[in-house]
Amino acid sequence: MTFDVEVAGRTRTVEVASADGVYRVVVDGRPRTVDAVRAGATWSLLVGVRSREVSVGDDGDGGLAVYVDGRRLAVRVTAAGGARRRAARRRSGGEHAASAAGPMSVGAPMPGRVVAVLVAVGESVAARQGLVIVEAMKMENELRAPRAGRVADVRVMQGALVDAKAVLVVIE
Amino acid sequence: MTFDVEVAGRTRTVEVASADGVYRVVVDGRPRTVDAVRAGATWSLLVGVRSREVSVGDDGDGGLAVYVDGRRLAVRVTAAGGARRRAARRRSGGEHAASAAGPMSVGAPMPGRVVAVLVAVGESVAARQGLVIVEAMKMENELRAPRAGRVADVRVMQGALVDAKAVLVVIE
Amino acid sequence: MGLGAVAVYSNCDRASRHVRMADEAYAIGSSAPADSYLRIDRLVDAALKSGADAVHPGYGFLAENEGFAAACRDAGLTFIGPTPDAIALMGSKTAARRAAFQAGVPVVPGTEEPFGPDAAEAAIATAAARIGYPLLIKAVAGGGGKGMRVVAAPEDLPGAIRAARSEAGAAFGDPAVYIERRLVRPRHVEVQLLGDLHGTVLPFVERECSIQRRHQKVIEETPSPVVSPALRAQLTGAAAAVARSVGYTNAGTMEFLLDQDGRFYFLEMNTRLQVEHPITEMVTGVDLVTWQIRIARGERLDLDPAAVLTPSGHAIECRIYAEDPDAGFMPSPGRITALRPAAGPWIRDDSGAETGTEVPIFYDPLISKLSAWGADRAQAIARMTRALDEYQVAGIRTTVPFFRWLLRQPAFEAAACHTAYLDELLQQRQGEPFESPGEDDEAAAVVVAALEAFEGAAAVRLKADTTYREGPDGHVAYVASGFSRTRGTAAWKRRARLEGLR
Amino acid sequence: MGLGAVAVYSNCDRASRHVRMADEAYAIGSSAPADSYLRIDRLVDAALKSGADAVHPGYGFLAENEGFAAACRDAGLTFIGPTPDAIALMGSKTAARRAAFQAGVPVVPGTEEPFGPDAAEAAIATAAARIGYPLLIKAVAGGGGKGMRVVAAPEDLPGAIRAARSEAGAAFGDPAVYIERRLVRPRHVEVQLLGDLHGTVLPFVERECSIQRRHQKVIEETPSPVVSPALRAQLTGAAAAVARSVGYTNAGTMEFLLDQDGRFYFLEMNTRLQVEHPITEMVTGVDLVTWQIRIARGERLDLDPAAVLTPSGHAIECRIYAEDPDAGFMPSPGRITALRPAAGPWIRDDSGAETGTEVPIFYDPLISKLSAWGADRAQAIARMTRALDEYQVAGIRTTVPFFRWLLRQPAFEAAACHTAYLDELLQQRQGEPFESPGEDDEAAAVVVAALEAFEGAAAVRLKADTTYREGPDGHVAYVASGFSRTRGTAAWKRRARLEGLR
Repeated sequence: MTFDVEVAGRTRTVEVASADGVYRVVVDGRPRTVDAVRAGATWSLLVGVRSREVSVGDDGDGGLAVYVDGRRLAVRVTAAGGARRRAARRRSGGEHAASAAGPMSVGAPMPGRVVAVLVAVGESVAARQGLVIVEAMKMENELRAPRAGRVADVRVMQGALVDAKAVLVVIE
Repeated sequence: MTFDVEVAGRTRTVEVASADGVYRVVVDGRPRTVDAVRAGATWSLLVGVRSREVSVGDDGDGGLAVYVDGRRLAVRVTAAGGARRRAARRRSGGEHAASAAGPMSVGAPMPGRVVAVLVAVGESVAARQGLVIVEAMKMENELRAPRAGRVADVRVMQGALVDAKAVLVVIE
Repeated sequence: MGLGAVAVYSNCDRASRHVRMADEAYAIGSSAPADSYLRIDRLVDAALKSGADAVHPGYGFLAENEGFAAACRDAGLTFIGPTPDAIALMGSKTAARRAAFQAGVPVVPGTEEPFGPDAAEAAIATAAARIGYPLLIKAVAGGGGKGMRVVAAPEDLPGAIRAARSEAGAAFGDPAVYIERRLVRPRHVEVQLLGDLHGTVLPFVERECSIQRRHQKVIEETPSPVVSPALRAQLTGAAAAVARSVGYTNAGTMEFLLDQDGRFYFLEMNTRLQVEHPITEMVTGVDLVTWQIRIARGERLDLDPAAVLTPSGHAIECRIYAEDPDAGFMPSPGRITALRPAAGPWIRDDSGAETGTEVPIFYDPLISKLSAWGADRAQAIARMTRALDEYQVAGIRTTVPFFRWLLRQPAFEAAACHTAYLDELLQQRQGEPFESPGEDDEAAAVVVAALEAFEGAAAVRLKADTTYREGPDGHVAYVASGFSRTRGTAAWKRRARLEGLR
Repeated sequence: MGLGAVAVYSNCDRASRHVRMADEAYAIGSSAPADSYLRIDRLVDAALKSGADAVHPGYGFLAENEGFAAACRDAGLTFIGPTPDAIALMGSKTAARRAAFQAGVPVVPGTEEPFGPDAAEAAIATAAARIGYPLLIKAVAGGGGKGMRVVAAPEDLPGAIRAARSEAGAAFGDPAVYIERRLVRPRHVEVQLLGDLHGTVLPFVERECSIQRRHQKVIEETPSPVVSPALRAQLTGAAAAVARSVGYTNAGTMEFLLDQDGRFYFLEMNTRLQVEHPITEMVTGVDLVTWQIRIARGERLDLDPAAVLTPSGHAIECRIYAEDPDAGFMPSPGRITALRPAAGPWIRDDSGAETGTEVPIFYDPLISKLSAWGADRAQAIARMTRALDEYQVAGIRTTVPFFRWLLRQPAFEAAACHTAYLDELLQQRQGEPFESPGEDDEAAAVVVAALEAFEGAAAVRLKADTTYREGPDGHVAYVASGFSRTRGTAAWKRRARLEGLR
């Protein structure tokens, strides 16, 4: 079976097969000898005589938290071709982030409660001016305008609970 | 859904339904109020205000190891009616253990290596006479005759690796 | 001690460990603290219903609230902590400063009276000008860096006052604040105390808590690397003198600032057990919580005073938070999908987090207090480093990578830190990631992630090739979700994966 | 210490924790010890290939084999342990007895010379008659109760000799045995020692190891509840005298029997680190393994002699075995399907077992050494009791329920034990189960087992109602098996269950 594996901004194509409990792995066309066994809840990898312990956890949102000897890496595995399709869609402009000239959304960086809304629709704002204060885990975090502009939309009210990435204010 | 749940030699019929995240449980026809939530890898049960922590692990062979506030119970869950069918088969004589008069198998109590076979086919043995020595985990364990009789069959040789419950010697 | 335990819980804590470990548990309201953990009436009610003899207030929420202590007393419950009067006196930062001053202990220059919610802005500005900038605004009822702001110049004063009050009101139910001079690069050193009901007050070897981020302790250690036995005698003597002067009982901590010339100033008192108590327990062998209960029962504090001032080795605690250090320490609430905590010789992990735990948005994001002991500081640091390398979490981000980085900093190794050290250091590095795995690590991660995907898909293929049915004995092939699971993936996700991989 | 680590492994240990934690790992053969862990040639070869400087022999297999120590030395590797000569001398039980005798330390009456594989039965019988029954047969190279038998009467002698030799040969590669008188209800008390290369020998506070099952220690504690400071001085002085008389270096333990009148007799020496070293580390704060390495490097033992003889508090260790206590302690190898180890303040768990670990049939079934520290014995027992209550294992049976029972026995609480105490007690109870859950526990187990089954089936139903496909971004709904898993069941088992439940 073939997978696209994305780590640190780079995608590799990985082919895996197994026979008699031994894995054959081909990474970007190059075969690799892999002595890998599942060890309880982790994997033991021997690369030559070098021993690595690797564990994999679900990081939500389809991402994986992979720990290699304790160092954390964010990894994404998709069916072969998936990464290419995603990149193509990114190029065609389907992503959230807009260009610097267009309208700009200010989103909640984490789930929390809106303590105060500091601006109203139509108001002009300076770059780094406070827009909304969100409280999470007893700390208040002020969300600021990414650039100067006019408030086109305010989508929350004081006291509201918001999810991570929810759009709170739009600046144009 | 209805299950047969066997614990400490007694089988109860348990009906479970859920609505809006609340469980309705009926045990042997008696409805019970159960405040149960999954808590990470365990369950938290509140019976009135009494708090119990219950965890369930696979004990192999279809059995479960259920820990209730740290006390271990062996539990078996089957589809409703399963326990009855099993009991019926037991009555009809499908089980391993034979009557005291018939031939009697001496099995390995655990996986291990046969260190010595102390009897041969046809030999007469006294009750509690040593038949086979099995070594596991560096300790030797002598398996003895459950009663006096004649060795009808010896199914292992010295040096053999045996599984738990494998029949080693038959006495008649 | 053979005592039964009764827990209380808010809605989002129904499944939490303290509920499961207790003998009985009582629901006290919804998740927002104001509707549950800050509701004195409901807490007392639950205690009375359960027939409990005594109430331990923990170290958050109402642990320093004299109203709660008084309500327990009035209901005939033993409050495991100081008297309401002592909490009122020493819990008010301004009153505590007066008490220290009267006991002959130096205090940091600052306002003598708190500013309530109605205090005029002009009056505050006048007091601030007298004390001088830079200064600190602090919540009278505060603790843990909440309700605290540094003000560098007069024009920032009103905004900072507003923010500090709002935080203090939300966190402690009291928006009163006061102002204090900001010393130059001081260390934060504190003295744990126990006092019994018979007049004995015992100070313990000091803790060093100078490593702070935004006024919140992140690493504590004991003993302080810069406190000599002579200074320890002075410092702990001063702490005990203040406690004796107010008839203090049960556990508490006197916090001091230590300036670069070795002079110390009383800062404030925490009239409760502190988050960092494990390290004191590690170097003295004294179980502080057990002693809190014994003292509340009226037992005599018969510990050897010299022994609890003489540390056996060195201990360090890292406060592990559900925060993303690579995103400016943004809170990272959510579900912990996998957790491997640290363990091993001379490691202690005080934690309520497990695989499956939902870290809520309502409370402080502390998920573990990881402590390490060593015969000396270097050994304690080495053990902590090893333990942090073992600590693995998926589903949320934590400050573990930050601690791995911090323990390698030369200034930390040399113990050359002050209370602003960490904030300055963090500002310098401008958001550079705390961890940079190498090429080899990437290659290993790629291979294992692919193996996991392959294994998952293989299990689904296996299914497709096989027929299953109920066994002849009615036995159903069954694997419970288990209290700790190695393999296996939710069926529908597997199925989806298979279809995706086709 | 910042050292790299190289592991060796037999086939069945490929996935074990020591391999994963090491920097490098070398395969040394198949699972039977004789083909791997007892192969000196392969061990030395692996060490040389890896470029290692030193070899730590652990505490099993070849840890007390002078041939291995010599092979390391001859290959230019530092052996982290005593010299080959010291191992040969003190590892031979008969030679060690002579050394003790010559150092003026009393020894248990017994044969002066070992009986090799060719010794005549008649000669053994004569020696046995001279010493008197009941007596003990012991392996000259033995340890851990292996190769040991009690003989009550002359007619049982030949069988017991045969069994002891066979076990000793399999376990230690040396079938030689000797005979010793059996004292009446003695205690087993032992003294940990460290010796450096510069002539310093330090004895540590004694350990009490009287709780034994079939001559194998099951609980150890320190200090001994019956050893006074005066007796401690005599006992540790005697141990150090023997060690000095033979120029002993690195770690070792002198074992003594203590009779009912407070007289002690040298029993034997273990020329290695012992299984129970954690409790000594807990009450002294000394890391014995680190010191073994420092000594091997030539460093001077600069610990305070008085401090290591003065226990700080009390520590207890329970050896948790993969054995079924309710089936006569029958070994219980197999796969650990779920494990929740004990943790918490003042608890130490030295274990290689995890969820998913396969406990093999080839080696000793010790899966965890659980240790607890307390300010006094009662507190240590209370903490151990709590830790045992937390320890949960599925898939195999363990001795945890047995320890929970044993810690409640009045004789244990009163510390009124001798080496035969436990065997006598176990005989009295005639296989009664060690744990009897109540009606309430059964009811709770029934409900939760049914909920688990329901939840599993519900997940399958959910699948049947839903259509899944690859997302538009090529993302596949994916959950890895994870390093610790909460929910989810292998797809094919779920499917089987659904079909079974229909």
